[in-house]
Amino acid sequence: MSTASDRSDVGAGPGSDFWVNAYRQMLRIRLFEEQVNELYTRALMPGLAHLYSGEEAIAVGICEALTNEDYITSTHRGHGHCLAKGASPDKMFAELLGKEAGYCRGKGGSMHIADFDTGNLGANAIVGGSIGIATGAAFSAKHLKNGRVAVCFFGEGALGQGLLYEELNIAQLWKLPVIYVCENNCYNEYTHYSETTAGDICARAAAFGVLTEMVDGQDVRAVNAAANKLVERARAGAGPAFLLCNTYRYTGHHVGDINREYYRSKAEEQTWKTTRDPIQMHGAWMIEAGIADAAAIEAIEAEVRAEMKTAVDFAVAAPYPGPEEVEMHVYA
Amino acid sequence: MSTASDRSDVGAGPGSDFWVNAYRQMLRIRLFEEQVNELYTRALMPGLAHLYSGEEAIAVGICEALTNEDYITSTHRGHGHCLAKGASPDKMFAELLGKEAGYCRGKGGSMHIADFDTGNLGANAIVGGSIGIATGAAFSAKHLKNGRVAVCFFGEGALGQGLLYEELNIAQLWKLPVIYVCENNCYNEYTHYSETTAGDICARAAAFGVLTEMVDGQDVRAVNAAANKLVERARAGAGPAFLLCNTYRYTGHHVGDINREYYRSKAEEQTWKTTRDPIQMHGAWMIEAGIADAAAIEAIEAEVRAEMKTAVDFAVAAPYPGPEEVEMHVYA
Amino acid sequence: MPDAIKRELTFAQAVREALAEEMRRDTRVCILGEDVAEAGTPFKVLSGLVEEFGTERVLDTPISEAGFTGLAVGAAMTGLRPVVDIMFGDFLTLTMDQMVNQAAKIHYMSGGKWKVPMVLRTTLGATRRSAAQHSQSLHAWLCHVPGLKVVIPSTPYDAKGLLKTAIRDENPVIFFEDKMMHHKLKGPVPAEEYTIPLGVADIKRVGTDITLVGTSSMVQVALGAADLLAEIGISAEVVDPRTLWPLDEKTLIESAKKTSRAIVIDEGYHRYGVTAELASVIAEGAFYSLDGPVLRMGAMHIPIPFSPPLEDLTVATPRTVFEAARKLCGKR
Amino acid sequence: MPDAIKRELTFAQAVREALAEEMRRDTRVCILGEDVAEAGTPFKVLSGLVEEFGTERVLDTPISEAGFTGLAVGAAMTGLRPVVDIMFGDFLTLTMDQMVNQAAKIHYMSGGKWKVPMVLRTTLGATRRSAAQHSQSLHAWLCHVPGLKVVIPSTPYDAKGLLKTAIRDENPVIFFEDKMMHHKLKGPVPAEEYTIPLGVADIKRVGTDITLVGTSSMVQVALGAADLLAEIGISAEVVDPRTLWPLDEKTLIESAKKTSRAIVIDEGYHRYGVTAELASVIAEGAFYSLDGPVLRMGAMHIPIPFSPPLEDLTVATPRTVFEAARKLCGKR
Ligand SMILES: Cc1ncc(C[n+]2csc(CCOP(=O)(O)OP(=O)(O)O)c2C)c(N)n1
Ligand SMILES: Cc1ncc(C[n+]2csc(CCOP(=O)(O)OP(=O)(O)O)c2C)c(N)n1
Ligand SMILES: [Mg+2]
Ligand SMILES: [Mg+2]
Repeated sequence: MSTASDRSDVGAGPGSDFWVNAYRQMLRIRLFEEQVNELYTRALMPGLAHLYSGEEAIAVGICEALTNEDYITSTHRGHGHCLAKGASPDKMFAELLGKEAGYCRGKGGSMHIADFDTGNLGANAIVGGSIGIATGAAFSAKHLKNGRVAVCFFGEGALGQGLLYEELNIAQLWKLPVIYVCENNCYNEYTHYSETTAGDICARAAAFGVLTEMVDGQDVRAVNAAANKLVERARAGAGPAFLLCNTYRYTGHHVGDINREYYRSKAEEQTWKTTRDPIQMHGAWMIEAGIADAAAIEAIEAEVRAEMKTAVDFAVAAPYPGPEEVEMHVYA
Repeated sequence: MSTASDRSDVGAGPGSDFWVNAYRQMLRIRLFEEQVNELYTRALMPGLAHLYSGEEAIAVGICEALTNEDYITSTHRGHGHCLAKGASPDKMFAELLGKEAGYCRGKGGSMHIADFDTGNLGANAIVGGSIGIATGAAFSAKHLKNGRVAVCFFGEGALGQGLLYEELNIAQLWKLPVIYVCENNCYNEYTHYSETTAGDICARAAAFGVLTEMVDGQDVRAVNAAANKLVERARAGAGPAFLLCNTYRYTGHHVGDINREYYRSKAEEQTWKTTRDPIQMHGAWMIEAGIADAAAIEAIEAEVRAEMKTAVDFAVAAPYPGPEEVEMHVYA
Repeated sequence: MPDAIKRELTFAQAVREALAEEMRRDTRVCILGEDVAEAGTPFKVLSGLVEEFGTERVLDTPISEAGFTGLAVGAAMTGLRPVVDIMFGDFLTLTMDQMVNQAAKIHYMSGGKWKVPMVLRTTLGATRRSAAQHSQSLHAWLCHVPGLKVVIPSTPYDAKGLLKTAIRDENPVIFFEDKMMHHKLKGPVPAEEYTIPLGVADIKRVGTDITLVGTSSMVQVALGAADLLAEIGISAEVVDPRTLWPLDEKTLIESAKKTSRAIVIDEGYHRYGVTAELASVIAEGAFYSLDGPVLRMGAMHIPIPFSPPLEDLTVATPRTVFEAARKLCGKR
Repeated sequence: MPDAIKRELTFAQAVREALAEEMRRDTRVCILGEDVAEAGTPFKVLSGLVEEFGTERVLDTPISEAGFTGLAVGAAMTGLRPVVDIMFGDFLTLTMDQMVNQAAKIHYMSGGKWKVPMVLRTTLGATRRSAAQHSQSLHAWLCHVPGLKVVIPSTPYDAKGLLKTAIRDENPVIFFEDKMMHHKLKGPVPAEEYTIPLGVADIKRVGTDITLVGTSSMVQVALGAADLLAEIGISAEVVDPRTLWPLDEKTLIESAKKTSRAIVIDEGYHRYGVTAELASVIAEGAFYSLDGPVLRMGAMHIPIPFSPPLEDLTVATPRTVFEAARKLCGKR
């Protein structure tokens, strides 16, 4: 999320620091996920994980429009949201490995990382499962008049869950400050979304009277512009919004989903990766706009790589929780 | 529902017999409900019941577009649908009184009347609870290629249930022969629907690509015309439809809901009853169109009153199921 | 309960008073549900609250049980203390994902960081002629889920004291009210503030020959049976666990050890329900003191029939408990 | 099971073969679920079926558990025999209304007129590092609901024979598969057609000193414990109920009467679950033969943690069962 200094120039549109930071944030997510895949491949990570690679512009574009106090809810594919909202990779990796130093003391794992300090109400392994939680956070914000906004991230697969429509209705009736962000990465697991999604996605939200927009989810500036508008509107009390972000998942549904050709072609993947990559595109724009040069970009990458390496090493070395932990935190 | 002879003249639009029958069917529902209220007032009926009075044109207009083999699912306010689909009042009253001669041997009661012989898959006491069932019946029809159509009746309160949207999506994806009939009688229990329903009702269904129409639910001819079109279209394999019928509930949410002024005015009720009554309006039209005269209409009323009286007497006199029944029919 | 309390309240009044007091004490407490405001629920339990606290704190929702329950989870995480009203316990089916996969697990999954201080009030109990979808007692399901607490009061006094504690608890608490007790059961309730801790059983009647463990509605049944047993010289102790989780095992076991015989009576379905757990706890804990097997009396293991003579067979009565107890005590 | 069967199948293969055979035998059988077709489910249990039976009979659904389960209820009522695939048993939460308020009750509520011959296949079991929302064993809930049948096989042989019976049953049947057994457990399965009736327990190992009742995954655990017990001279009998409803009480009770001691082991949460019912049945039925209390070993009563060393503590193992049994038998 943005810091006070980043946002000082919001009036005139974000300044160059802001966009360099956005670049860095996207790269952090990409390289975080690279490490996750590596941990999986090296059999160091228990269970599975769902990588966010390819979708970085959404989490970053949105979260840079939020303050630390704003809330987000996330999904099984949640590492990107978590990082973008301000979490640190060392405690995330520790969580992924089930270590006590993790955000949830190792009890949550990849699909349940939550971070109290950055307003991350948690990843969620139930498709659509967090839509009520985000709406409730917005309800609190309105009730407590604290000016916060809640963002609910979900994949287009969650359009199949009735809960979404129940919450859209309530949020609009009560004018709650919540933004529903649909990340359409074209696939529900191993099935193309067109086989599971009838009609028009935006029309579904608009039918409830909810302000609805669609944006190129690979373009961090476009996402951020839309987010700024919708967030400010929600903060001002004008009610919820729905933002459809079109994007693509670079890798398998989860780590280990390697043989994908029965459900999508390598060519399709290649096209997205080579012509629509959010990080490449943003980097190119920064250079063109004179915000950063190739050397600066390389320096960022080196820094981020080092950061991720340190974070992974920390997590790998960290101890597991002791057996006494198992019965702790069932009740508050 | 219609008989073969009724439908012989469908090509040229329904004939006069058809409309006289429709009148009779509406009146049967009205007078059936009168008796239900009477049974309640006389403390002869266990529990509660939700009267359909005022909404008759919908059940009749729709069911007259169906064959006996077509399916319907119904709601807690289900007497009208049940009668319109062809059930006989004696077994219905018996069911309402918990008697063995009832459609469900007394085990279902008002909110669960089902009639195998007329394709009535059952009333349902869960708001929105039958939307899956109707969709599944349409799935069977398509799978078995038996040309049947399923109609799902529900109140506008069911627009709050996420299940509706899950089923609209599936029905449209799979082009199932199902018609979703939303009876908007303006109230969810004691709350005006505008307080619970954001946005635009028709847009909600249309967003899924489902063909959507709105009709005056007090006008049996308008309902029937719409139903004919949508049913034939579904039968032809063109997929589901959504029909919004605007109507009004004349009495309380349930029998015994007498003091209603805190949620709606007597004037509002009066206006609907005196200016928008489906039976009166249809009767007046029949006279005007020369289909029936006042005497014929009076004769119908006398017949129907007699029918209902006989049916009630039958039910009141009928025995309760014996104690051995209680454990029967848990499993097939 | 202190002796000689003069003031008598109905069960519904006690519930309402608990809510009103807690809402005065803590502005974070708010009520969400269908027809909870002006209508005060169909059971009229909440009448008057909206007048005192306004529609910002007593909110009529759409008919979206999953939706507003999920919203309450998020609201509870972010600073409010919502009390959700699920009209009939049968509709818990629709809230299970939000209660079980979300509310119950969030504290644990987040390693103790997020909390979900919410109450879900709902009903249980048959014999209201409401048929199979409005008569269930599904509390066993919630008891089975770690992370939830389950309160099941049997008197106005307990209801008030336990509800106040539930609202102040930091965890999701399900509060079950027998719908037949709301207006029919009156009892002493002091005007002075008091609370009752969760996890403390109450001996409703002291006895020496047999222990009757009853829950909710079945406490009165057990007391009735105890009266009948007294007539034939059998002294029955009636134990009310009051909360099923946490469970006061010790009091149950001690009583059974003292009397050497026990019957457990609950209104949930007979098999795989609450009676099984309580009977197991006693059978294990008092094994060496028991003179006979611990007997269980749940609701008949069938869907609840509508027909009154059948429905009345499904639930334990003072007479059936008396018969079972007499036999267990070896008396004719 | 006949002796000396040569052919070995994995649990997943046995399930798939049962489905394939029944689909060949009866064209009314069809499969509905997420990614069941080309992907053959994430667990690859259904691989190959869509190739043989086509997408008309093996249907990929949207992520709408309530939606397609409800659809299956209606389809079952109207002539099909759907087999629903709920990927993780944790998602049963979303289907409860359709299974409990609809499927389970329709036959009874309609007085025996409508039937719901459907199967819902789902998974149970922890230790897969899938964390709290993907590791539950919620079968106790379904067992608690009259009108449903619950099958919980422990071997490939049982899985095949019981699934075939379930598909032919006229009632809604829930079929639980331990996800860790799918590919890890192999066992003999004859090539010839066979079925296994519901309601017949199987003695997996004959013994004289103690009865170990195990379900699903816990049968192997019980057998492992029996091996360890044999080493110290304790002869354990391992009883597998195979179906929890109907329940073969007689075999359980007879075994406990014979051995005079019993432990019940199940992977559901410890409290208010399956172990309570089975223990109660035995404690009551074998009361006068028992030398010690019936012990229960469910999953720890906590949300399942992600962290491997913690997760491994939550479920019974051959070693923990061995320790409990040894103590119960009075050995050190
Ligand atoms: C209620 C529920 N149903 C099914 C699943 C299994 N599942 C996990 S991810 C997934 C696909 C989700 O697709 P989408 O929402 O588009 O998110 P993406 O994975 O593409 O980010 C499914 C079906 C689940 N976790 N929860
Ligand atoms: C899932 C569920 N929630 C709540 C109820 C209680 N209830 C019964 S009828 C009703 C209002 C229904 O309104 P609507 O759908 O408009 O039907 P109408 O009564 O107007 O015909 C409610 C809330 C219920 N039966 N089922
Ligand atoms: Mg997707
Ligand atoms: Mg209505």
